[in-house]
Amino acid sequence: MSSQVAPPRKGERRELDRVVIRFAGDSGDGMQLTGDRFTSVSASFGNDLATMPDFPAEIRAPAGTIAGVSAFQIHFSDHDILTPGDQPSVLVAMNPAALKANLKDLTRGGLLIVNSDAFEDRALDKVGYSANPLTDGSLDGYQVVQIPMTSMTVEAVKESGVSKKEAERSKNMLALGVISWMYSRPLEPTIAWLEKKFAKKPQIAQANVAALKAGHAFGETAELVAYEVRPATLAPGRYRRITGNQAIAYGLIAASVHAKLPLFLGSYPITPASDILHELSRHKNFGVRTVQAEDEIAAISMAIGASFGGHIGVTTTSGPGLDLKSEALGLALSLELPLILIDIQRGGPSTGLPTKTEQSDLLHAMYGRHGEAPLPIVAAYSPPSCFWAAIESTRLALKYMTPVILLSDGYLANGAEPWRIPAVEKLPDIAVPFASQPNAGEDFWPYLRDETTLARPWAIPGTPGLEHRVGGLEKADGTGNISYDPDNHHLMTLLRQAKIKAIEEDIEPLEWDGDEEAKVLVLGWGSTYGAIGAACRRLRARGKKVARAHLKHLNPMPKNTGEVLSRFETVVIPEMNMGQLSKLIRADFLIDTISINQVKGLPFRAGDLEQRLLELV
Amino acid sequence: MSSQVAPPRKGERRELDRVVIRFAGDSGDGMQLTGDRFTSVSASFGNDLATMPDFPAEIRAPAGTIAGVSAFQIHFSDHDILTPGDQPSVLVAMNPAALKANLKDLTRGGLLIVNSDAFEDRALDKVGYSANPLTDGSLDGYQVVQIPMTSMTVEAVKESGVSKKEAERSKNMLALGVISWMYSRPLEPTIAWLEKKFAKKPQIAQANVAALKAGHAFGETAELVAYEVRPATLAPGRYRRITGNQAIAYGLIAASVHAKLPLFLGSYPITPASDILHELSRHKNFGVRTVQAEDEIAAISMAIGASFGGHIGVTTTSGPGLDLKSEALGLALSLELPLILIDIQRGGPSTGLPTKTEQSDLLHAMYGRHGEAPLPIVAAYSPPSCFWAAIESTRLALKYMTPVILLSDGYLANGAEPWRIPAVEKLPDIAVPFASQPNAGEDFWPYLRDETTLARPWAIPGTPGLEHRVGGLEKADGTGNISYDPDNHHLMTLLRQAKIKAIEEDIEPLEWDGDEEAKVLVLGWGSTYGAIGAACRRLRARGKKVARAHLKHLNPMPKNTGEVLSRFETVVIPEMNMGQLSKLIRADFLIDTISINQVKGLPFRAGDLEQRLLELV
Amino acid sequence: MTEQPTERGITEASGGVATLTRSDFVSDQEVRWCPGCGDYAILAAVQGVMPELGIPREKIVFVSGIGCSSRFPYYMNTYGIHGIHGRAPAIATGLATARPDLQVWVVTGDGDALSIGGNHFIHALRRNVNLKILMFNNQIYGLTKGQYSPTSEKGKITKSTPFGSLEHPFNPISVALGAEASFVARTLDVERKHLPEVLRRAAAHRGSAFVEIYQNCNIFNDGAFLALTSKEGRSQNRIYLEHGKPIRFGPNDEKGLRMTGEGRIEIVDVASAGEGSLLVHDEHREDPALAFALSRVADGPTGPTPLGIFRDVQRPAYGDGMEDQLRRAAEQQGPGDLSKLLTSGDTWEVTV
Amino acid sequence: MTEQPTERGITEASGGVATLTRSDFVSDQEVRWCPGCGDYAILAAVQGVMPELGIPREKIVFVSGIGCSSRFPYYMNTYGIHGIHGRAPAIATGLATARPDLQVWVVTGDGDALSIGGNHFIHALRRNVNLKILMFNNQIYGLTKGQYSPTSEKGKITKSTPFGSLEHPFNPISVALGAEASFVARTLDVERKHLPEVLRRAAAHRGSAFVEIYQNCNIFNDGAFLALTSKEGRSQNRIYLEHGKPIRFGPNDEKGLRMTGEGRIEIVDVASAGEGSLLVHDEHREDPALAFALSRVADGPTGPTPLGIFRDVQRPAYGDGMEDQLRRAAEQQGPGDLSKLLTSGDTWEVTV
Ligand SMILES: Cc1ncc(C[n+]2csc(CCOP(=O)(O)OP(=O)(O)O)c2C)c(N)n1
Ligand SMILES: Cc1ncc(C[n+]2csc(CCOP(=O)(O)OP(=O)(O)O)c2C)c(N)n1
Ligand code: SF4
Ligand code: SF4
Ligand SMILES: [Mg+2]
Ligand SMILES: [Mg+2]
Repeated sequence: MSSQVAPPRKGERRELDRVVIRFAGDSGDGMQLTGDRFTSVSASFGNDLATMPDFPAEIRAPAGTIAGVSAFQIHFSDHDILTPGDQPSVLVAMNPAALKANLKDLTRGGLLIVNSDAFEDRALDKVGYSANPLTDGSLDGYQVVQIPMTSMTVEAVKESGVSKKEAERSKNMLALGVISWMYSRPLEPTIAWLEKKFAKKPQIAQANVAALKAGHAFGETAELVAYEVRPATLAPGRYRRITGNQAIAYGLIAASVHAKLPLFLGSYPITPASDILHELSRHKNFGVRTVQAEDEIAAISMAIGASFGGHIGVTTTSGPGLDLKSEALGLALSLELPLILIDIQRGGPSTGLPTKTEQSDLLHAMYGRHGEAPLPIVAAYSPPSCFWAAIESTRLALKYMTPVILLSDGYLANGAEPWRIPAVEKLPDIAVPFASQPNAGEDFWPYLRDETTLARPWAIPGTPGLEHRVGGLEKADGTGNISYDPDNHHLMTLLRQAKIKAIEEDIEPLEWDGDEEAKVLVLGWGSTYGAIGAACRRLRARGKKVARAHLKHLNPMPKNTGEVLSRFETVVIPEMNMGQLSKLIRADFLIDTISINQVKGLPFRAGDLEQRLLELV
Repeated sequence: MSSQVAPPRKGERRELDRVVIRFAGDSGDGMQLTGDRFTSVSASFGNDLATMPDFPAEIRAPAGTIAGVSAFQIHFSDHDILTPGDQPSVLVAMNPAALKANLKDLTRGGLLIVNSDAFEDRALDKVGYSANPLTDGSLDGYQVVQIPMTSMTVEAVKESGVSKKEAERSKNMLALGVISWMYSRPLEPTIAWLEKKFAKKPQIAQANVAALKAGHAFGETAELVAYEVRPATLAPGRYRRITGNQAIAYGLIAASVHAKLPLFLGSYPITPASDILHELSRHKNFGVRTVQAEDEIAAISMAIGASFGGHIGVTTTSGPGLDLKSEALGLALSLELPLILIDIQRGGPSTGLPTKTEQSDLLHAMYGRHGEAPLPIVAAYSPPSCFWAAIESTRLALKYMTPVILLSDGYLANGAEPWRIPAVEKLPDIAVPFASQPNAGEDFWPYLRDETTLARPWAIPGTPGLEHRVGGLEKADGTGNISYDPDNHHLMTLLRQAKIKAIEEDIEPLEWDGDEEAKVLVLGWGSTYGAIGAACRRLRARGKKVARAHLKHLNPMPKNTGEVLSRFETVVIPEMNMGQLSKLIRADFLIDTISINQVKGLPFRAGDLEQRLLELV
Repeated sequence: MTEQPTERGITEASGGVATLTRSDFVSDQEVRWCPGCGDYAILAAVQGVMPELGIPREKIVFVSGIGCSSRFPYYMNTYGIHGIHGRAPAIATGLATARPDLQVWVVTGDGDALSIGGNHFIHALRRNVNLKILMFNNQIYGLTKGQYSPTSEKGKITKSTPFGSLEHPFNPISVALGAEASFVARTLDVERKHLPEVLRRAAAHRGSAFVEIYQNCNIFNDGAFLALTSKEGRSQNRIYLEHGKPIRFGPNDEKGLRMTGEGRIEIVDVASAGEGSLLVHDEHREDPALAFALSRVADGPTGPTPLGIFRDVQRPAYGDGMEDQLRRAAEQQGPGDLSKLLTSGDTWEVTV
Repeated sequence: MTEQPTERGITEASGGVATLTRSDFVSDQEVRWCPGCGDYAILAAVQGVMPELGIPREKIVFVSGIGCSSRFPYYMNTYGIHGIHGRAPAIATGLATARPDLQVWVVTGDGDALSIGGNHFIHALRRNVNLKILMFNNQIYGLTKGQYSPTSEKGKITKSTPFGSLEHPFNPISVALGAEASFVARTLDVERKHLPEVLRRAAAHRGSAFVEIYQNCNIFNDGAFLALTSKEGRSQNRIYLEHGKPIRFGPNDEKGLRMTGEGRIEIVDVASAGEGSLLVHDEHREDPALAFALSRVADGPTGPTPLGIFRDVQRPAYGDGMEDQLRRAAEQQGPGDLSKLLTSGDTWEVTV
């Protein structure tokens, strides 16, 4: 791995094609912000990149403890990359806890930058270091750069006249300055950003800027090795970074605009889905209504009410909330109203690992309702793809008058990647007409279906002459009146199923890439997209023949899925669960799939996947 | 079919091997009671039999309407039978609505006994008869026996001195009297029963007895054909009739007695599960605690609390309630506490067809929880088998410290069959020990598992020294402390799965019967047991070679399932859903199963199944 | 698209209110309640009041949960949703918040509203969502054939409590007041005048209007309200609350209610106590304490029981506040501009 | 099976109550709340009171839902269940009903108890299940990092309400009283004496004891209770309710509460109004109207706010009633006989 650097000679300048840096410190040390600033600069500089925050568990742990460590990892390069990187080649550790929690991930021989001031005895004890790792030789395998960040910062920000406490809080900027120098990043954007952010507190701004510059100067005077990572050649256009949750919120707003329908979100806060509620509640000028409901059942019920009223009803949640929405989801399905249920998957079962990622809600999404209750399932596969997934889910919901489940997960939700901002006018027009007049002679039949889509008409309150009642009891085909007729129930069951199945005609076919002669197909869905891609790339680099395909629609699957799978001798399915997609593929296509399962609350490492796949190709 | 009787000559006596009678009338006409009395007498007479009530939808419809018709069907014979019969060969219709609603089912040439008094114009109009079917020749294809039941009854009960209204209400007894004569049933048991029931109202008793006798006398004097159906040769022993819901209640009480643990039911009323709550709440002298909770979530949560306290926690429900219990079920699974969730399946999705039967909750039971959350699933297959299912579910829950789902359905719940009462001392001892002392040196580790069952110890409050906390967050293997460790989460996921999988070693293997050389296996689960059995029997009678097997454990399936299935070229799976067991079999065994699906809210008719299977064998 | 949805996605209604009659609100569905059920009278009253409201049919929606009472929407020739058990207030909250131009009615039962639906019920009241909530209280689960409900008296023998219920019942008026309800009333299915009048008042209230309607279930709980419906009881036990009037009742108004210095309401003989000492009803009292005290005059409909409007105060309706925020946001930030949104924050250009 | 479960399936406890100390109730788990969180003080108070109760550790169970507050059970060296969000009262109801020999405590938050858990909360109170319910009210969702809760003041700016919340908050004391609670109290996390005293009273109450504890979330809602905790506020705004005493407050008890003839409670100057006119607190008043009126003296902790026990009346606890029915059933029908049960009703013999 090119990021595996040999100990460099002083003053030397090296070129790298990619670097993985992890900033780690106490929850209070501002590591997320530090990483964010560095990412921003690298992005504008033109590198491709992917980032992954690693928050501590929901509740703040006491300062200086392992549980309290907060980290941010960025992978940037001169070519397109797919993941935030397996192992950092550079680790910035602001205290002993951060070192202890993250050292195991640092590549051997990697660069380790530590805040030596933080390594006094009490801090060491707190995390069970009997001896000081900076002096006991246990770090010999790495290039260690010790910087007394705290004291240097305090020194540097004197003029600003901020309190000592305030001063020390700027040490993350000092660390950023050092790294900026090492990777030849300009300071200006960050300085501008700081001055804007602390416009009201010029002292604070001044202090942070001073710390930033001090770090940069230190790098220069201490003659740390400087590296260069050239810009990547990305498709031309305007870019921004975006997280999965932000992309979902923007996608929903875009869908609302392009459907010419107002957006209504009913949601109950839950990690890691809450940020979608937070983001959407900020855009009231788009006519977006957000209600923080009393619970998940109310949240989806409210969305159903809004959909009946002609709005795009949306509800967002995570695992436990998905459980609670099951019954109301069945109602939406029986009422045949458009609804988008967004599930940001997290570690289960039960409360599980709320802040960690997993893909274990797929079969629940497929079958987690009583009765025969099929609905479309769309899965995002990268942070930016969440934008597409939101629009696609809305398109299907409106066109087929059905609830749709959009699956994302904790990794996509919080991870960020550069996103080429689409031209608004290029976005699809997904508007559908409301019913405006009787469709059965004088009468209006709410369940008289469209021949092609099998969708029922959407007649909203306020439309004279179309007054009608809908409910969860079985309905007579056409009239929609309550019906206990056995044959009608069978027919309606078939119709509800046929309506969803027919969607396979209306979605992109499954694409695969790789060597024509490849015997092995690596099939994935959701957030494993990047890791699978990177692993396959490495296998090809090793001269192995392998193909890969990624499902973006889980129900129905693209029409050509069976045909694609049948081209290969072996279908390998890596999943962050115990093999849920495998179950579906096996049942539908009778293929003896090979599963690669990891249920650790963490995304696959491309390297691990590469190793696992090596045994198979 | 022997029940296909040719028009008989007066005074003649005929022998039949089986008869299917349907009593149909208005909700107020007491048809359920009439059928029940006839069943009771036939049972004591020694016939084998199966019955099926057909209630109107939940809400009472106005008198005399189709929606208000209530019917009861009994199939009795001189040999063992498996279903309540496809089509009645005898139909008793108390009014025009009953005739209109049920005539289509009567076998051609069948016997039709009508209450001619009820066929006046208003009643005919109400159900849209333009002409009187008794006179317009539309019934020519049947043997019609017209009896002015209402007036005859009023006449007959004069002495008793009851009001005219009361008198008319006895006409169901007159009908029973007629049928009793035709099928040579003694009146004494019913007379005794009436006198007991109305001990406090001798007049009413007298009236009913008079009506009964009058009906019997009418049969004789009118020289209706009399039939005889000999007793069946059943295994010796004491018998009773039992419905599925009653059998579940008794099974739970038996399990409680044989586990030496008190039973706790948390339930919220829902059709068709409510009767289990009703039945269990009557047996407080067994120490059975029943709580009618505020909703389904509370109901299962209460059961979890009781299980933590050392009781057998049970919760009963139907589809919509199963949805609501998903999240708490996941908690029970994560806490690894014993719990029995009983789902009486009904027509879905959503509110669906509350009073009708269906098998469409299987996949929901398998996968209807977020995260990787496997648990055992047991399925009853006949009304009496519900007794076994309840004990078996409890055995697994206690031995493996896991929630278990027991699946029954509306047909089993209300259907009744003779049940050979088991000897109490022959029932299995399913007691398990509570933890009583530390298991890790000085300490107690709530997740230190038993090597063989992988069950965790059950330490209940009140046990000194074993104080411990459990919760829904991921737990460290052994200690049970909260753990965010990635490898531990993977390990715990594997352990939870392995624990359930291992149960395959501890359940009866899958049995199959039929011809050694059969190429086709008919595989079923749940309430299709009788219909599949009858259909296969008929196929064999036609000289066809066919085998059948029935799954009583759906998860895990018996260890030999794959081996059994592999013996056959074709596996056909009839289900009252769109192919849910098929999905499981296909995924697990990669067998291209053939599905026979019916989603009509009604059980399969053996005859229909026979026809469908004929195309395949 | 034959008809363009307006900004708010609502095809404009004809608006013009042709004068309607009762029959305009009768749907074509066969009514399916037991003969003699109190629900019939309530249906008739509601259908009778509708035309007076001057709201076009298409702007009215009835939302219900599950239960006998919840079949109600099928019989109203308006828009309607027969929802799932207990969730009607939540479904209606979404609809009323999305569509403040509609008049949304919720029809529910004592089990639907107070058992499984209790949480949505109290939150709808707290938020003061613009809903008219009619709770048919028959003190039993009718549709599931007769189990006790949260309003059934303690000791009640039902299918699920053969030895008698152990549960202390809710007083629905007290629950609503404890949940910050802005309009709270009680009436009776058999009240030919009072019931429609209360419905009118509820319809006129902007915000959540809760109406408890005692309803006789003649099949599973017949006579539950005899203390108020028997010839004797009617005159003895109905206490009509009238705003601004001293609270009197009895065949000849000879009895009255008085508030003691310890804040206890007692029944007094007007003659001896003197009319001046009687409690004067005040529907509009900000503080709900008086209404609450009145709700405790009768723990159940077994003796003298207040009927009428306990409380009617103004508080911004939830949906209106939402409209307000949307309008102000649009004014301050300008109407939403999608490309401006997508390009907000740090962006950079990549050129070839 | 080393130890036979007794009839009721409960391995008999040592019973003998060795005198315990605070440390006996401290578990080995590292406490994981933000430094400065009010939860620490409550934990200390509870651990401090436990030994006084004379109940062996193994007979005590703490049940919680989800939230910062709900981590509580992990820190108590007793039996404990960290449940799911909002369901603690239901889980605890099952446990307390199955095991009336235990003392069951519920620890919950304002979101856990009043938002998602509202229905179970009001039903537990109505049934009077033998539970001690401690609700840590920080008027915010702490664990999910700062959204408003059902007790947050209207207009509150949070992550989910950047333009201010539109929701009128619950008054938890009023909700509890409207739900028929038999014991209702309020105290403060920083109350070193009052908090433990209220806990003792709750522990002594057989039935549902609800205690609202104002708790400061210094990360997401710091200072929410300043009106009661600031040096100034402490003396001006804490109204201590004491049974049988006229209700007075203020630095020198110069202010008091008086009940008007219209059932309104007003704050008066004692000197001018005269002590005799003051409202005398009565915890044991059957009718909850007085307690309710007191709960309305302060809509939120922003001005003079009553603290202490609003209500404490006796009503049979749900679980005890259940035991009763079981005992009587066993007496009347005799202990359950399985084969008698199975052979009940119509049976017949088949012989060969
Ligand atoms: C989730 C769910 N649980 C339970 C039921 C069964 N159920 C239907 S209505 C009802 C209670 C009806 O009582 P109430 O609300 O008082 O209405 P009523 O029939 O008395 O008018 C119940 C328990 C259901 N349909 N759905
Ligand atoms: C079913 C479900 N929905 C949502 C969540 C997310 N969640 C956890 S705690 C919480 C609210 C916490 O607020 P509160 O009850 O006031 O407790 P606090 O953290 O303030 O002590 C929420 C919304 C969850 N864990 N489970
Ligand atoms: S069961 Fe009772 S409430 Fe239901 S329709 Fe019949 S009478 Fe009315
Ligand atoms: S977030 Fe608030 S409530 Fe939660 S632990 Fe921190 S300070 Fe306490
Ligand atoms: Mg009711
Ligand atoms: Mg809180």
